[in-house]
Formats: sequence, structure tokens, C-alpha cells
Amino acid sequence: MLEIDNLTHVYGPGSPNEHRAIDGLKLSVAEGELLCIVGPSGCGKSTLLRSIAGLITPTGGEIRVEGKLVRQTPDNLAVVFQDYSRSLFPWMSVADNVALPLRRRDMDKRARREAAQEALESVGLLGAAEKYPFQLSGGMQQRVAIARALAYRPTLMLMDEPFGSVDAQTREDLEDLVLKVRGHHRMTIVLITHDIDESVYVGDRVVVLSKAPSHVVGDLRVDLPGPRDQITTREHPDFVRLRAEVGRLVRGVDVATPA
Amino acid sequence: MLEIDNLTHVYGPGSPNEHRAIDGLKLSVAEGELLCIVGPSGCGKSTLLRSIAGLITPTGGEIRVEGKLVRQTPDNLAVVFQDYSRSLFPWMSVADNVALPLRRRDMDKRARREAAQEALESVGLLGAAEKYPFQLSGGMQQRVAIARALAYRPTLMLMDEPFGSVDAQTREDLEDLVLKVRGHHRMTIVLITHDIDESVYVGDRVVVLSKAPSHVVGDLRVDLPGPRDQITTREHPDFVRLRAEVGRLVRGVDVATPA
Amino acid sequence: TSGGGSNANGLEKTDLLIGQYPGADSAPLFIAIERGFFKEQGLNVKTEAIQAPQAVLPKLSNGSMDVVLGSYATILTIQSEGLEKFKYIADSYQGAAGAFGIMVRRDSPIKKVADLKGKKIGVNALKGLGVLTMNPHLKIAGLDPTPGKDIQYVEVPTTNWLTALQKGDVDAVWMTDPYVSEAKNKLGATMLVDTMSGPTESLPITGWAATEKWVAANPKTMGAFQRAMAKAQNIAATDRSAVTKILPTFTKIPAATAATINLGNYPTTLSAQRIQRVADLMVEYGFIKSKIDVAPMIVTSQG
Amino acid sequence: MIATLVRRLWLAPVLLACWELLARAQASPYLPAPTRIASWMYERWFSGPYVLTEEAVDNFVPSLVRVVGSWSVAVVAGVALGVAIGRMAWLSDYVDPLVEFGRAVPPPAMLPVFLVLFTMGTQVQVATIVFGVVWPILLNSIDGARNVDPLQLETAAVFGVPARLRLLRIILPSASPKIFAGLRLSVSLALILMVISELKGSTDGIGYLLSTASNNADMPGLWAGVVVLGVLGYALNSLFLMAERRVLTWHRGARRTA
Amino acid sequence: MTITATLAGRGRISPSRARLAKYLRHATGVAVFILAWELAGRTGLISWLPAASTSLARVAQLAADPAFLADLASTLTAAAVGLPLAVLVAVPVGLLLGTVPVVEEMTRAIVEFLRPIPSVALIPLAMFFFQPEINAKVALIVYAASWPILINTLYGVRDVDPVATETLRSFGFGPGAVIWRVSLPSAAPFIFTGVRLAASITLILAISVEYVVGGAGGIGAFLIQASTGIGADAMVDVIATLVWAGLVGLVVNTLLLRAERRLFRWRHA
Ligand SMILES: Nc1ncnc2c1ncn2[C@@H]1O[C@H](COP(=O)(O)OP(=O)(O)OP(=O)(O)O)[C@@H](O)[C@H]1O
Ligand SMILES: Nc1ncnc2c1ncn2[C@@H]1O[C@H](COP(=O)(O)OP(=O)(O)OP(=O)(O)O)[C@@H](O)[C@H]1O
Ligand SMILES: [Mg+2]
Ligand SMILES: [Mg+2]
Repeated sequence: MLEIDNLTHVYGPGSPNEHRAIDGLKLSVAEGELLCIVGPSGCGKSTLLRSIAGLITPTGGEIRVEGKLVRQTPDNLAVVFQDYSRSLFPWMSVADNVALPLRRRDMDKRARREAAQEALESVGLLGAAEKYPFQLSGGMQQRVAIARALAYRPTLMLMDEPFGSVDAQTREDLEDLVLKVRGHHRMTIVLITHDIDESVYVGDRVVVLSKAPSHVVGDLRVDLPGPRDQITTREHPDFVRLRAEVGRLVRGVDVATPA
Repeated sequence: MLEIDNLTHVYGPGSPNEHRAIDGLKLSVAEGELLCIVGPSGCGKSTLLRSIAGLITPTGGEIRVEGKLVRQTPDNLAVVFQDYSRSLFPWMSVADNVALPLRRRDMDKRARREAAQEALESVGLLGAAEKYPFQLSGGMQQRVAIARALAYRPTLMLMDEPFGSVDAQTREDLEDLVLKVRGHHRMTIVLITHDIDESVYVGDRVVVLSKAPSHVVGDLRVDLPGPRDQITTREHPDFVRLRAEVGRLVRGVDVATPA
Repeated sequence: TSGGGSNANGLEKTDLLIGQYPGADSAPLFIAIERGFFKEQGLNVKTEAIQAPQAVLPKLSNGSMDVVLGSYATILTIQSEGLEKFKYIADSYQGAAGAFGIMVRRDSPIKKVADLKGKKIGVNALKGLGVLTMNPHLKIAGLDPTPGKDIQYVEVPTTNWLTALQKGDVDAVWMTDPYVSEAKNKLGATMLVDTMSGPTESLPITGWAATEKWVAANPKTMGAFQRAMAKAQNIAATDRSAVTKILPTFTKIPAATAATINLGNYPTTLSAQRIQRVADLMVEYGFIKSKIDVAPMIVTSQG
Repeated sequence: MIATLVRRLWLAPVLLACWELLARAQASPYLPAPTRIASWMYERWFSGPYVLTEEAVDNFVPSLVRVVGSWSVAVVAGVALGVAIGRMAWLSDYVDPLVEFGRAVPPPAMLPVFLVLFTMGTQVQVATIVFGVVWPILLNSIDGARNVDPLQLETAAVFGVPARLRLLRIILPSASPKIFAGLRLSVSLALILMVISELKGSTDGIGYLLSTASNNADMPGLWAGVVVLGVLGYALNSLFLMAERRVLTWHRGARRTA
Repeated sequence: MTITATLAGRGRISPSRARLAKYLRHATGVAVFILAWELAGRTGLISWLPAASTSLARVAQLAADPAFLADLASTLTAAAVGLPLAVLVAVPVGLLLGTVPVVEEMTRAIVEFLRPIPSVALIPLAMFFFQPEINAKVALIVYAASWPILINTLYGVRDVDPVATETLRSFGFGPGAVIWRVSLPSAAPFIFTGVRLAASITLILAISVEYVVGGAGGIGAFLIQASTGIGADAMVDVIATLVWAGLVGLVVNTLLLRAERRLFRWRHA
């Protein structure tokens, strides 16, 4: 589904402010897989995501989505941006924000409206459909961004810290929502998170990135038995072990690479 | 230090979109205390914070800081906004962003510069001082906002999910940094977080808010022995008990108040 | 403008658009309209207020305007630049004593023409009748009238003639009546020199012009126009009150002022000889580069 | 470098060529060919001892002084007033109708009034240019100052940033992209008004030359003036864009399209 | 400080009273101006300046003068035709130049060459090539009124938040959709400022053309007539006509502002 080969990105190449964000990163994601990416702040996760989405042209290496080289944004892709509040359109109501991308689908106005309502309901925001983004709290805005991506039913979904601004309870609900949707519609999902527990709970695989210039320092398959459940899964000894392992990798990175 | 009495805030009163965010909230924070606030997404935490900072005039009730009724922004107050990326000034370098508020203090240019450098160093961003905000990752921007508040040395610091966008390791470092700074400079801190562990680890007290219209549903004193330490404190039985209790309160709220 | 309509006299066109500057010069036109002289000739005349013929030149060239009232100086300038070829089809206005002159303030140190050396004089147009008629007088007084030498000409809108003079923005203003009388009465200004005297006595001022193309295409219409105008011109020339009565109807000159206005003359025939004086003066003072023979530009009444 | 120049200037020769062809085909005196205009310009203005002839120096220099001086006055007045009105709702309530009224009054027709209010010459010219030029600066400054991101202002308020700094370091920079749009409009507008201010009551300047050419029915002369204006406008605008690039580097970065 | 004050103000005072206070301030501002004008005229502080009362009386008279009203209508017609045309021309071009920097760079020289050319100087050309006269007038109006819209569109588009653009692009929308759905709405308020600037320019230009060419009526032709008066009388007429131009501009602007407030409600966050 997604192959990243020897990806390198340098910001402002040649300028005195040159910054090598990603260096020779290799990664491949199978269809229907949910890959979690963790790594220290500023290591290049968002840069990686933007490259996959075709929003920046990496200075080196190749990215292929469904075998096709990414030059522009691949089809059927959705992104939940880290900067969710700026990615909502302030001139549209919440419902319109969610419904807008559906114009690319073969849907009439009513169908779009219904799909938007459904997605909003699934993130617990049905009541806010007619409000404008500025009338929502931070966490609610973030959920609108998630709803927009979900309603779109992409085949590849990129999520950049999508649950960073919501409370613990909602976060768990949203994690389960993503798992459910993935199961139903066979999406491939790449999810960036800082929460190690979350990465293990949600992911089929967890990839740990190093400090910038980032590359892959750990790649763990998460084989947990049965459907995930917030209580039993988190108590499972495999979960505890994996979580400790990811934690070690993340920390290890920090110790190994001096500032 | 901070007294909130019967605070009520209604958005768009009288309009069809009227929304009662806070309802009769009572709270007081002692000098030098670090109060954590947890509550479901959209319950009114940010609204509360803005009211304390004098940025919105609540529709009812009173807020006093150091005995004085809040009408405008109280002196010596700093805020780390939830929407950190928009609260940075894109036309100033990172160092200038941090140094700007210091012009209020009796500091010459060099002293301001040094204070800014020091604050940036403490959040691990010394190398980014001359960059512009848009050249930073989300987590780095959030740390700049924290550095700006820290450098200002306020007597009352309000933080709205200040560690939401950084990785686990950095988050722990920042938690300890806040604890250290609080100890050195006797700040009073009100910190909003969604991480229940964090609220217990960092707070002297944890206040749990209900769903909107929000009021206080739980107010726990955190009496953990000795200085906090990321490993030993989190293993302490009291910590585990408190954390469970806060968790119960947060969840309980959800069950008690139907959507 | 298209012809059309009932056309008893075999006119090429019956609807005419006439450009005119609202002032005493065009009084006969309005007398002709008021008394139905054009109707008699089967003409349907519409007028348009203009500031100067240059501005409507494109309209004359492309045929959307038929006849224009223009100062001889302006029309001859255009002619000599080759922008358009004009014919004069009727005379309109001619200088007379007392109505045109250089005005100075009551307390002005300028007592004689020679005192104007190094001074600023306000005029309505830099290459207009004012400058043309002042130059010979300046020359007689021993001054070099070439712009920038002894005299500075400054363009001042007529609205500001009196204010500019009084405020001292300029040292003198070349005026026409009724401004001359107004300046005398209101400001106590005096006329330094009458520019329609001596070498410039009775100089032709304005006339009716049409393009060569138009004249060639519309000989009958032109004849009709000339006949109507001639009748009106006769009235203006003989009955002063007809002019002073019509003035307030198409200008903002109040009736009381109009009654006492100093007027120029309304010649009843087109004379190449008279107009040649203007052309010669223009060559002499560098308004145009080469000598123009005016006679071929004159089209007198046909049929 | 060369590629940039080609990219920036290629259109000029192409249009000139089209104009030349059109002019020859039309043979209308109103549209003289560029070559004819160029030779006129060379003869009258650029064949002097130091390139420029006396006529050129005597008229171009005063015009430039007028336009730059008056523009500066308009910028200071427009930005100061605009930011004040944009930030202070009550002030905007007091002056809004007057501003909107003044904006719609045609500056060329205001000339007689200015001739009454001010002394003919420099005073009237400065008044005409400033009056004509100030509106886009004012309106865009109001717009920019009014729409500063509220969160940025809240940040400033919270940190007790003093009023003076708030103006200089937050409101002005945040409004600067809009202000600069207004300034850019005003640069070329200033040239236009310079001409208008020199049509009457003036004894020198490019507008004076245009007025003479028009009086003389001298079409190549008129076009020569127009060409000089265009070239001047291009030059002034290039200077302006250079300054803008310096001031707004942050903006280009922050608004990059990656 | 100002910000907290206005925020607080919004919360407490009822909307209708706030509106009344606003109109009162409008009236006060206008009254102070008229008073200053009256004093300047009456005391002879500025000689030849007709006092406000005299001028305003004439303004009122003109309202009942059919000749003037016909002229006014003719000017307004030209302006009303010209403004939408200018918007139709300038907004798409501005969007194009704003979103494709290469095109902007390639056309900059010619744009910057054309902008400072006074429309007044182009009148003969327009008169010759466009007939009848109303077309020439409209062509000149479109020419002059397009610039502020164009420049404001250009700068507005450049000020669009890139995160918003990227969001739409990431959903696979093409450049056209990005322009239509993000650049345009996001820049719209600023484009609208350009339109408001252009609106007064259309009026100014219509009047200027009429004034220079004379011609088939219009406020400009009325001004030519007015300037045949003498001294203070002419001044009163000129000023009264100018006041009318200003009043018309004021009304047009108020209408545009109303529309703006409707269109961009989301902006009052
Ligand atoms: N400007 C506004 N106009 C109308 N309603 C608003 C406005 N701002 C916030 N609200 C509403 O008030 C409620 C509380 O918002 P607030 O931002 O205080 O929540 P919060 O507790 O900070 O949530 P989160 O944890 O998601 O940030 C929300 O339901 C929101 O929709
Ligand atoms: N436009 C830019 N210009 C220059 N440098 C940039 C730019 N964008 C990002 N960077 C740099 O690239 C590095 C990686 O940024 P990126 O946003 O990918 O980090 P991240 O892994 O998403 O971090 P976080 O978890 O904090 O969001 C950072 O060091 C940042 O400073
Ligand atoms: Mg990131
Ligand atoms: Mg919040």
C-alpha cells in the first residue's frame, strides 16, 4: 500500500538555516494496516506525513502509494492535521466543514449532509453541526477534523496526533472509533502519537523514529489476542511488555543521540 | 490568591445559539499552589481560564486575584494558550517571541536576551532561538509558548493543556521543569490537562469539572511524600490511589450526566 | 448621429450634436434654438457643454459630434498639428474693448505693463486666446513673452480667477467679462491693459468648426446650419438685450450680472482676412510652427 | 539571473511590437507608434549634454520631489489614522461617515476648493496628492488593524505588553500585509495625482508637460508623458517591492506554499 | 486594554442601545465637521470659502432640480455598470496572479507600467475606440477601478493560511477547487475592501470623464456648467456638487458594508 524508500528531507537546503529533518527513512505499510509512529518532538513526523500526502516534495528518496510514485496528493487520502484549528475553514459551519470533501465523491447534497451528520455523531458532536469552528472548544475542533476525515472514507488515512486535545474518556472512545472504522472499511491508517500506550493499543505495528535527522530505530509488530478492549487489552501481559519496549526505544533514542 | 465565586458564563446570551458553558462554579486557589483542572472536552475549562485572565467578562459571578476583582488582565499573569501556534507571533523570531513580554519588566536588552535564552534552554530549544515559529514543529512551538510564560516569571500562571503536543520523554521533563520553577519562584499555577496521571503527579490539588454547564464535581488534595520523581512518585501507592480516584470522578461524571 | 425623420429639404442629416463652451460666445446658438431657427431649417439640434475642442476631438473625428464651437487659436493649433482637418462654417465671437484684459489687485505695485517682468499671470489655458492677445502688449512694453523668460503663465480655472487674484497666488489674471466687472466691483481690481486694443483690436475669438470630412458629406445640412446661425447672429449683433437675456439660461451667470456684462461683437460674416490675423499672431509667438493660410479653411454659405 | 530578467521583462517587447503593428495598421493620430514616441522623447528629453535635456530636468525633478514628498505625508497620515480607527471602535464611529464621504469626492474636481483653501503651488499640489492617495492606505490600514488575530491580542494583553509595544510589535506587523497592499496601490495613484495637481496652477512638472501637449494637440508629446509615467511607476514600484520584501520576509515564510 | 474593554462592552450593553450610541457618534462627528466648516466660512478665516449653511442649502436645492437629478442618474448608471465589470475582470486575474507566482512575475512589468497611467490621459484614446460615449466611459471606469480590486485580491490570496490550503489539497481537490473554496472565501473580506475602494473610484472616474469631455450629461457636465458662475457663487455650486458626490459615495459604501456584514458573519469571532 505505502512504500517509503530512502526518504530524505532537508528544509532550506543551502541556506544558513539548513535543517535535515529526515535522513534515509525506509518504511512500508501493508494494506489495511494501522501503523503508529512515535518519536521525539521535532524529529520529523509531521514532515514525513506531509511528504506522504504529497504536500511537500522531499529532497530525496521515493514514496509510493499503491505502487504509484507520489507527486501530487494521492487519491482517496485523508489527513488529520496536527494544527487542527487552522485546518478548519472558519467561514463554514461545522457540518459544512465535514461535508466539503465529500463533494469529491459521487454524492448528492442530501447524502453528503447525512454522511456528515453521521460522522459528527460518531465523534459526539451532533449538537454542534450548525456552529462555526470558533464557537467550539479546542477538543471539539479536533474532533471535527477527525469527523471530516472519517466521513470521507479514504483508503489511506494520515493522522497527526489526532487525540492530543481531548479528555481521557473521549480519547478512548475515539481510539475505539478508529479501530471500528478501520475494520469496517479496510482503511490503511498511519497515526502519529506521543502516547506510547495509545500506540500499542491502537496499532498493528509501532514504528519508533530517532531524533532529527530521523530514521527508523524500532519497528514492532503488535500481536494482541482478540478484539481490542480498553480494559482487558491494556491489562494483557503482551500489552504491558510491548509498551515497555516502545518506551525503552523512545528513551534509548534520547540517550543515544546527544543534543 | 485566586477566588472564584459562583462563576457563570453563557455564550451568546439571548441568541438561539445560547450556550451555558459554566454554571455557578466555586473555587479558590492558595498562593503557591499548583492546581490541576481536569474535565471532559468542551466542558468550559478554557472558558474558565480566559475569565481568570480577564479576556472575557463572565456573565455572572466574581473572580478575585490577590483580593482584587478581575476586570482587566491582572498584573503578573501569564497564560500558555491551548492554541499555542496561533498565540506565537509569526513575524518575530523564537527568541523575540519569548523576550517580548519581558519589556514590561525592568530589564535592559541584554538581560531580556539572557532570560529568553535561559527559558529556551530549559525547554530544550536553545538551538531554535533564531528561527521563526513556522520553522518549528508543533511540539516545539508549544514549548516556545511555555518558555515565554516561564521567562516572564509571573505570580500566577495559567496553562491550558501545555504538554499536549510533546513526546512522553519531553513531557516528563517539562512537568519536572514546571515543578522546579514553581518551587524556586513561588508561582501559583493553574494547569488544565487531560492526562489524569499528569494531574496527580504535578498537582497539589486536582479539581474535576463536570460536563457543560460545568461546576466542580471533585476536589482532591494530593499529598504525596517527598519531592516528586517520575519513577518513584508514580509507583507510590498514594499516587495510584489518587489517580484511580480522579479517573473515577472523571468517568463518573460522564455516566451521571446524560448527553 | 443618424439623419432620418422627415426631411423636406433633402438634408443629409437632421439630428445634430453641437459642442459648445457655455459663455457669451455661444449666445447666438441658444438664441437660434430658443427662437426655432433650426426647426425652420429642418434641423434637430442637441448641445453638449465642453471645456475645449481637444477633449471632443475623437468624437468629431469618429462622427459622433457634428459641429463644435472653438477658439480660433485652438482650432488652428489642432489643424497645424495635423490631428484633424477643420473647416470654419460660421463666425461667432469677436473681441471688443473692455471685455478682455489683464487684471491686477487694487494695491498692486504693478502699475504698467513693464512692471509684469518676472511676475506670474493666471490664464485659462497656456496656449489660449489670453496668452495670444497678451503677448503683443508685453512685447510693446519691452518684455520677452516667451514662457519662462520674463513672464510665467499659470493655468487657473475660471472658478478661481477672483480668488487667486485676491489671495495673491498670482500677480495678475487675464480675465474676460463678467469676471472683469466682478473683479472691479468686488475686489476693486483694475485693468492693467485691455487686450482687445491696439495690435489685437477686434481679434476674432471663436467660430463654428466642423471636420473637412463632415463638410464634404453634409453640404446641405451645413447650409441649413449656417442659415439658422446667421439669423441668430444678426439678432445678437443688433440686439444686446437678446444676448443678456439668454445668457442666464445656459450659464450660471446671474441675470443681474448678465444685464451689465461687457460683450464682444457678433460678426455676421466669415472673413478669411480677419482670421488670418490670428494665424499670423500664432506663428509670430510660436503657437504653431509654420504659417497657415486660412482662406481654404473657410466655407461660406452654399445653397 | 538572466532567466529572471527574461521572465520579468519578456512581455514588454512583445506588447511594444503589437502596439507598433496596431499603430501602423490603424494610422490614427491618437495612437502614434512607439518608434515615433521614442524619437520624440529622445529629441525633447534625452538628447541633452548629460542625457537629459534642460526641459526634462526642469520638469521631471520637481515632479519627483512632489510625488515622493506628498506620498510620504499620505503614508504617515494614512497609516497612523487607519490603525487608530481600526483599533478604536469609538473613534471609527465618530469619523466613519466623514471618511466614506471624503473618499467619494473626486480629487480633480476638488481643485477649485483646494485653490481656495491653500496657496497655489506646492501647498495645493501636496493637498491634491495627499487627498487623492490617502484613501487606499487608510482603508487597508483600518482593515488590517481591525482584523488582527484576537488570540494574538489576547496574548499581548495577558503578558501586559505595554500599549506602545502592542502597537509597534503586534498590531503593525500583523496588519502590515494589508497595509502594504494599500501602499502599493497608493504609489501609482500618487503619480496619477501628481499629474492632476500639475495640470492647473503649475509652471513645471510632468503634468504641466502633459497639459501643454494636450493644449498643443501634440499626440506624440502626450504619449511621451504617458510613457514616462509608466516607466516612473514601474521604477517606484520596484523600489517599493524591494522594501516590502524586506519588511515582510516573515510573511512569505509563514505563508509559504510548500 | 482596548480589547478587554470592547469585549466587555459586547457582553453588557444591549444591541439596540449600542446601535443608537453608534449613530449618535456618527452624528456628532458630522456635526463637528459642519460646525468647523461653518465657522471657517463665516469668520472669513478662509476667504472665499462658502459657509456650510450656504453650501448645504444649495445641496438641498439640487435635490429638487430635475436637470441635476438627470445628471446624477447618468453618472450613477455608468458607475453601476462599471463596478461589476471591474470585479469580474480583476478578481479572477488577482486570484490567478496570487496563486501562480510565475505568472505574477511575468506580468508584473506591464501591470506596474499601466497602473500609474492616469485614466484622464487615456480619455482621447478611449473616446476614439469606444462608441458610443457611454462605452468609453465604462471602459475607463473598468480600467481604473480594477487596480484596487486586483491588488487587494493578490495580497489577500497571499495571506491565506497554508494549513487551510493544504487541508483541501490533501483531500485531493485540484488547484481550481482550492482557489474557489479556500483562497477566495479566505481572501474575500480583503477583496471586499478593494471593491469598496473601487466603488468610489468608479464614481470619481465617471465624474472626471464627464468633466473633461463634457458630453451627454452627468455630474461632471454639471460641474462645467457650475464653473461658469462667478466667484463665490461658482464655488457654492462646485462644493454642492462635490457634496453630492460624497453623499452618493457614502450611501454606496453603506450598502456595500451591509452586504459585507452579511457575507462574512464568521469573521466576527
Ligand atoms: N466564542 C464562543 N461562542 C459560542 N460558544 C463557545 C465559544 N467558545 C466556546 N464555546 C462553547 O463553550 C463550551 C466550552 O468551551 P471551552 O473552550 O471552555 O471548553 P474546554 O473545556 O476548554 O474544552 P477542550 O478541553 O475541548 O478544550 C463549548 O461547548 C464551546 O462550544
Ligand atoms: N518550514 C520549515 N522550515 C524549516 N524547518 C522546518 C520547517 N518545518 C519543520 N522544520 C523543522 O523540521 C523538523 C521536523 O519538524 P516536524 O514538524 O516534522 O516535527 P514533528 O516530528 O512533527 O514534531 P512534533 O511532534 O513536535 O510535532 C523540526 O526540527 C523543525 O524545526
Ligand atoms: Mg508534528
Ligand atoms: Mg479548551
